Amino acid sequence: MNPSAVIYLLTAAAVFGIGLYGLLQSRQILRQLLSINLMGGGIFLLLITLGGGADGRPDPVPQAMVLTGIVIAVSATAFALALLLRWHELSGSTELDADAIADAIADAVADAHDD
Amino acid sequence: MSFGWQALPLYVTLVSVVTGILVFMLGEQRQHTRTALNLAGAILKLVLILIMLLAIQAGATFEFRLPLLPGIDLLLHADHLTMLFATLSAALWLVTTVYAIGYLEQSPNRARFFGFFSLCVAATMGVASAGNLFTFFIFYELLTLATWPLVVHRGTPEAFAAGRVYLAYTLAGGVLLLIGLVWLHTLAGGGDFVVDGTLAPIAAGNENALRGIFVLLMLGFGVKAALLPLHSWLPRAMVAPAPVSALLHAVAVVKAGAFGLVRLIQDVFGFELAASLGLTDLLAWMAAATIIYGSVLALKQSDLKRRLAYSTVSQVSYIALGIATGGVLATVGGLVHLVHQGLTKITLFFCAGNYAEAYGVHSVEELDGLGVRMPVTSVCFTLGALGMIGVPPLAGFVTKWYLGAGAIAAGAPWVIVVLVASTLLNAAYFLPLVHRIWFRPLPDTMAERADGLSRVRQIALVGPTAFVAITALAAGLLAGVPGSPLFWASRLVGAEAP
Amino acid sequence: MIGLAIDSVLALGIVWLALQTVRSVSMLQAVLMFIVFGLLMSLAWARLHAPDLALAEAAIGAGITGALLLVTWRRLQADGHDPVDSELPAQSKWLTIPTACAAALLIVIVGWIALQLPAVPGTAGDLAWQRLGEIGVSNPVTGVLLGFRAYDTLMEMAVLLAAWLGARAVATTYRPGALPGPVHVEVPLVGALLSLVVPISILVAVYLLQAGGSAPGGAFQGGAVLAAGGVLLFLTGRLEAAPRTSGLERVGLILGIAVFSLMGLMVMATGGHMLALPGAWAIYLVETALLLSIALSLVLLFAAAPGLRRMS
Amino acid sequence: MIQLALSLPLLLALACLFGLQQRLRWLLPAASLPVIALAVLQESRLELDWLLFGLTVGGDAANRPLLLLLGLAWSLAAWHALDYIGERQRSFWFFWLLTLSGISLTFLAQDAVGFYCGYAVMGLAAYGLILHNRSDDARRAGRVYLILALVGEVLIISGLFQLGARFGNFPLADLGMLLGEPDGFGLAGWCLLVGFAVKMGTLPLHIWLPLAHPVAPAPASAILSGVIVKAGLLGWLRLLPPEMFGASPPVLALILLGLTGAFYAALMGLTRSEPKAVLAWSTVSQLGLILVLFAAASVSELERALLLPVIGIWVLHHGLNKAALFLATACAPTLTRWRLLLLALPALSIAGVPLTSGSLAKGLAKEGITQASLPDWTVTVFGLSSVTTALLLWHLLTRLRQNPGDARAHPAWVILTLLALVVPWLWAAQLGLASSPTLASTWDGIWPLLLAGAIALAWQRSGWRLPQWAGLPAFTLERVSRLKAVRPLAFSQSWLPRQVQPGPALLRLERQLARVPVVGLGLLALLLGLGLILIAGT
Amino acid sequence: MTTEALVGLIFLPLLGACATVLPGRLATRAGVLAGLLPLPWLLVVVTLAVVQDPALFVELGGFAAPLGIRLFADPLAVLMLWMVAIIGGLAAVHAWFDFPPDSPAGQSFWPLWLLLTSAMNALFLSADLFNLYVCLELVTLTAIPLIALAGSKTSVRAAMRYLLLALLASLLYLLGIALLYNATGTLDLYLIRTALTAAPPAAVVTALALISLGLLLKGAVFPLHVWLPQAHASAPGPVSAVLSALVVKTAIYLLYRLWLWSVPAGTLAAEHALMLMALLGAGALLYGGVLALLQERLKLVIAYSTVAQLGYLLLILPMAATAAWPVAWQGGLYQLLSHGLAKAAMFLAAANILHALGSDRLSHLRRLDQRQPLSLFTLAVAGVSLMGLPPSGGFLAKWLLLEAAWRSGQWWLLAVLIAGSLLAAAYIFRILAASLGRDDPTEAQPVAASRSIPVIQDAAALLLALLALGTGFAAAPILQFIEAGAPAAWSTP
Repeated sequence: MNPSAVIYLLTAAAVFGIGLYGLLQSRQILRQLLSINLMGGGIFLLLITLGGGADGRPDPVPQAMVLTGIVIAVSATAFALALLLRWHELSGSTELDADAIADAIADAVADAHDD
Repeated sequence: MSFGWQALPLYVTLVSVVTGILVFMLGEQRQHTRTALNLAGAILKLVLILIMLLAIQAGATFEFRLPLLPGIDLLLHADHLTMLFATLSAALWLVTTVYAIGYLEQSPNRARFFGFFSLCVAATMGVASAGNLFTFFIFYELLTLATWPLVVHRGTPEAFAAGRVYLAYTLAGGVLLLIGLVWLHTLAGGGDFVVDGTLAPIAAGNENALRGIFVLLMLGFGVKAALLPLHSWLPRAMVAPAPVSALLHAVAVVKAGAFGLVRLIQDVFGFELAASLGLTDLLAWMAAATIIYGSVLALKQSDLKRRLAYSTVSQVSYIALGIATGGVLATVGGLVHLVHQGLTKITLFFCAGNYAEAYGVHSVEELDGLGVRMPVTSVCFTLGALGMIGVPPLAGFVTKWYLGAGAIAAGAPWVIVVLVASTLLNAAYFLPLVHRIWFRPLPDTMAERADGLSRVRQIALVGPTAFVAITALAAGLLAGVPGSPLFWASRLVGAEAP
Repeated sequence: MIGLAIDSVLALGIVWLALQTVRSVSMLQAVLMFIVFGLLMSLAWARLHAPDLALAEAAIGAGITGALLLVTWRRLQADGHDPVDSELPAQSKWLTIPTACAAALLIVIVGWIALQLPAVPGTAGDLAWQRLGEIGVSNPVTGVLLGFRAYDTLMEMAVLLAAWLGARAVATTYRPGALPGPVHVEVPLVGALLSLVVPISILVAVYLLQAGGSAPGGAFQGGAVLAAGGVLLFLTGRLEAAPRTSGLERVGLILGIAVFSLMGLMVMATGGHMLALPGAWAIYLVETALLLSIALSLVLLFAAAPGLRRMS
Repeated sequence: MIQLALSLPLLLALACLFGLQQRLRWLLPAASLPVIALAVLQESRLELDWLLFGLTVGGDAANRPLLLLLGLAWSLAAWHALDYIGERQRSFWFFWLLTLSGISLTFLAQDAVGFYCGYAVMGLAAYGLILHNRSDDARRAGRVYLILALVGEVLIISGLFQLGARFGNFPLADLGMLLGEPDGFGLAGWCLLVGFAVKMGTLPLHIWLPLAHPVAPAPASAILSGVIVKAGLLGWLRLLPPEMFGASPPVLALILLGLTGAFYAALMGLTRSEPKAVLAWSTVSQLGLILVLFAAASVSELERALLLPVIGIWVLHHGLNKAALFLATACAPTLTRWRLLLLALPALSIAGVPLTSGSLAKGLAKEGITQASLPDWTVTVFGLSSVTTALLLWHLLTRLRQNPGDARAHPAWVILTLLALVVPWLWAAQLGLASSPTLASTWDGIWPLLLAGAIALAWQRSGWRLPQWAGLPAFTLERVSRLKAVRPLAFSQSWLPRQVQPGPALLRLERQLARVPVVGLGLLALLLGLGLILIAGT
Repeated sequence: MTTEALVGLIFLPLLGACATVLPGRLATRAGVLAGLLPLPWLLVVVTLAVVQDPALFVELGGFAAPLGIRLFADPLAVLMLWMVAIIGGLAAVHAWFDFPPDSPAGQSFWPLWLLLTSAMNALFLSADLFNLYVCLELVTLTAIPLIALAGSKTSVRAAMRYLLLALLASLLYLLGIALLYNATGTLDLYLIRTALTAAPPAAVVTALALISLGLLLKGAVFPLHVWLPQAHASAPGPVSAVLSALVVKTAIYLLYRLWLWSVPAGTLAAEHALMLMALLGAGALLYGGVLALLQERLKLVIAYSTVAQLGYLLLILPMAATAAWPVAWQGGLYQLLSHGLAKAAMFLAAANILHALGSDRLSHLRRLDQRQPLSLFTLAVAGVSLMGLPPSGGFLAKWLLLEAAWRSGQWWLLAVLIAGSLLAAAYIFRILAASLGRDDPTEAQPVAASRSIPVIQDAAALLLALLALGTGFAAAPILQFIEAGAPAAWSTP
């Protein structure tokens, strides 16, 4: 077994785990988006590692998949950032889950305004 | 699937549906058009039913079949039992429509009321003409749905509370029914209603399953038929306007339940099978308990409509009792009570409505001396009350005669005890009312009040009341004439016409 | 051995940067760490014999995404404070750390198992190598992207279009006329620099596009490079946000999808298979359209505006 | 004629509903006249297929004397009532005519359903007559009457169910034949016996009678006592064929019951001062004697055939005389000495003074009982009852003088008195039963009277007064009826979900669930779950 | 012809979307019409073809799987496509008035709408796991902006949460695919089945778990439903309709595909996994029902109802290993269909009510029968189907499910089904009761008069409701059609 592959495999796992931790741990939407991108990076790395990249016999299909994935990731990130800006503009906040109970009140107030 | 004239039961059902939809579409304001439409629909329906009646007499068969699921059809047909119920509901629809037009004059939400009213009648017609349990269930549930808006029609918290109870009971009943149906379907497929049922060949080895199915279905129907532990929605539903109480809770809804029980024993299980499984005894005892319990509770009610409602609880179980007792005579008694109780109870409810509308009378105490003020209504009420008690020659007597004699013939003499007790209790809660109406002086407060009903409303309210009262009288008095309810019920069971 | 050492250092760097991205107190620092993380990732791609990915990661993952994140951070900062995590009570760590660890462990285990799998004969990748000739390009990745799995690429363009449409929808619908404030900084020599950089970026893009057939590169990488040029123009104020999307921009945005699908449909209409591009010329044609659309979309996304116009 | 007899009262009753009784006042007494024709005719029969289950009506041996009684007593009472009540009282006339319709049908019916139908209508309509003056006493009496009448009717219908189950709506005349085996009768017989006993005022079901008669208007009392109670007797005769009780002990029990009633009621009557109450007790007493006759007639087919005409004559005699007495009480203030003497006639007749219809009836009865192979003492005691009867009627006459009423004179009672003298004799003659009185029979008629006179004199001298005793618990029944019905086991509805309670907590949970870390936890848990499950399977 | 029709289903809306982006007054209109109108006609062609051949493959680019991507049409896919065409079409009719093509709002709305339509069609037709990932992303990235188009704070917040979780879900899915591809060398949904049997179980198991998890999150299955209620409730009416009726179903659809088509029958203790998912479904049914009962806003009630009703779709899964499978499958699909129609109708009606009354609070709904009779009627008719009361498609679905539960002897399923129906009845009738209430006489001012809304909007909602009702009568042909493509029952190992 290729030692490089092992290294990259572990890296991928670590990056995915860190990303997941960041997503769940952060309150800032921006940081959560960063974390999601990290997770994506981890997955891409795993895909390419498994796809034989480390052996020098690259499988083009995973590469194409990752390329597509990168574009999708940037698209999603770009849209998410736009949405974040909109949220910031509406609420003045950069977080989603500031406080669950306060949320309830905020929602109720917002609903009242919607009416 | 045939849409020719054999599909007449479908069209009869659709007449009410279309009427209902058109009424909805007309909106609140166009009162005269709505009245005309309602009456036209009711009359058309009655005419169609009479045509069917004649055709069936002449040997024609009606059937509309639409496959719904593999092995399950929507089947509308017309047998004698259908006609018994259908004719009753169609005729009373017409009468009640007239009554309701008068009753609801000036009240809000009439379009809604009449729309759902028509839908209820459509559902009732569907129940009547359902050709298998599945179809029956469809219309049975539809009835629940269409009735609920009428129960909560007044829109008061009390009405909604009653509506909630009504739903809780009927939907739970529907669930039981559904489970029973599914079970039956997995066991025996979706058989059509056939006299004496189709289950006998598979009974061997499946006794307990069949018992379970029967109990589920019985409880499911029992909710609407207000069998004992399942009855308490009915008195609460009395917050509805009088025409609703009259047609729906005296005729359509509770009868749908009772009719279901009839179908269950007669056309699904077959009496022989049900009896051999010990199921008819169960039903009979439940019905008996209901009869007594309902009567005892009726005694306690001081609200007129609630007293009538408990009376309904009690009276409807006569049907179940008759069917469950078995034998030709008792079955005829149960079946004919389907009609008799309907006619009598609708009379009483109309009267209660008249009292309420004319003088705001709701409780029993307020009836004092009203016989002088509202003679026709009071006479009708008296006739209804006596009919309920079973005083000959009113319709109730015919029922009791057949039930009592039938019970003896079927070897269930204990039924007599129930009948006797019930008769006494009926008398105990109805006769004081009659007494109050005729033999008590009009209170001073009432004496000063002017006549409570406008001329038009008087005609629209008292007319139908008198009509149903006379019909109820005639149903008893002329029970032996061909075409009478008794005649039909006898034909149904294959007995000699009386 | 050296390779292994490089791999190890690279891996450690990647993990450290990822950690910093998640854990650094300053949001700006986190974003910067993420950009560096992207750069290291592109090195890793190169080490993993995925030069196409290396290019794409550098241009898109690190470049465009980083720029997007930075500009967003800046816009969020408009009220003057840096959104940071440390000021806030932390989310419950005792839930998340085990979750993340478990997930990572899972990947390790399964990846390990997968690495030791016997080679499956006739995988899609093997087939792609074998039948590359049918496509008319020698770069297998481009072959897969525009030949065997062209449909994916087309849908991916739709995703990009959707992202732009979505961004425009949320950004403009409810504040017509309100455009993002100027982000450019006027620095001496910028003009001169730009006059060099932009043509170069165009050149690189064109190169990447044509190289994609046989060597690493292609529409995505080229598009990203071109977009980088556009971003520069925007940052330096040569371009500014416009309240409306111009006709040209509209055409440009859909050009990729439209050309790609119409080409596919045309082939089908003439009796071929749907999306079977008839030869290399068609691939280049489609790639050009894709490149333009990608570049335009990315620049517009960066600008967070419905359209762009020349600074007056 | 039958149609007329049945429909005329009904049509008139309907007319009353519309307030037409004032215009038709001349028809009101005539409503019961057609039945006289039926009584006089030998046999009549009419099938009414269209009514109920198809009814048969007609006159036969059993009901003809009753029909005669009905026609005569009812018409004269109605005539009296026109004066006494007035034609303006719509409700009185309505119930009067409805009762008449009912009893006409009861008497004429030849099948079970028709009989019961008429009986029930009559029973309920009579309630309206009892309640005529709406006083509290009337209400109480009415309630007791109604309860007992209903109990009686459900007993009757229970019995009829049992018969109906076997024979359908059977012709009454054929019942004996249908039953065949006498002991096949069983429970139904007892139900019917007790059910009709209510109307017959048999001990202890008599309690409604002394309550109802004093409160009802005199004409109503007259027909209640004179005619309506006889419907019970007809019920027995129609539905309880001879030998139904198989052995003699039940018959003996009935006789004992009847005799006890006869004496007990007479004694009770002596304690009352209101003339109509005294008369009511007298009726109870007389009905006890009729029970004895019926019991004797139930021994066998033979006795039935023998005693049936006797019972008819007895009924005719008692009904006419009693009606006359009741009507007379309404004219009490106008009772001059001569009129009082005239009034003594029916009283004496009931007491069985020779030459009166009473002596005829009693003579025939004793003869019949003697032949019915009953114990000897039966006849003796039966004869002794004349003593108490005489005492009671003497008491009545004295009370009448002291209790002046407020009504005007009316000839109806006089006519009735005269009819009562003549008609039973004529009827007996027609049947060939009338015989000229012998010495023995005269003595039989006289000695009780003499004995009674002696007792009465002694009593008057002693100045001793009978204690006022309420009698059997008449009012207990009423009290029971007023008890709150058994407290029903009201089903609590509190278990119904009025509002789902755990709502707020759930909403809070939902908020927590929506947090991203919690989602992550959920994901982890599910992942582990799924993974473990799947791995466990490999 | 069939190939063209299949391709057209995806590409017409896609190109329509492109057209709507183009400049020119008519471009948007033309794009919308060209993108949506032909769909039913194409579907007729496809349906006829599928009736002939219940497993229809089209190789894109002429490359056979596993190299290329295939389109696959079977009765299930066709059913879903029809739902897209009908529900999406009627919702589009409704949206035509809220988002006029010429307006800025329309300019934002229609391209996204068409892309969403195209994405769903593509998703239902795709036979490739990775392509499905792209489609899922496209669906997500078009649906979320549509939610945010409502513009309210609530909607943006809901969109944001949805987006974060959806991205997470996509990543899980992608990770699963990465593993699967490596273990099997193919991405084809229908070829992978045989490959999976040979593959090492550990990798396959993890992959399946990850993919399922991603789909459960995207499909808002309890307890991962948290993003759904607010998102669906705060979106514009037609969007809510499509989200609840179709978009969440895409994930469920893929779950079906994965477990019933791709996973080899009876291996890997899969029936236990299916049981777990059914348990989640049961939880959804009960929890969603109770929460729907607790909501104070109409659209939230409907949204929680979606959470609950999705539970039915999972409940059928454990029956795959029983003899009752054919019935269960029919029931599941019929539930899919009737719920989609009914739910879309309810959301459109709720949108009309919101529009007319300015509020969708239940306490503001009183006298609705006077103010918005058609909307109320729609709610009621659709509600009948949701409750599973006859006569409606929902009833037939519930009947089939009950029968299947009974036949398979899964009594707890029976209980859950019943409880779900009763809860549905409770919250539907709660709405109706609120609508029939009368003015509170103690309140100073009566409820405001309602604004009028275009009759076509009412009609679109009503038509959907009637269709939901109508499916109660047209079951025989539909079920017959479905049956041809039913996945084989799993024989118990």
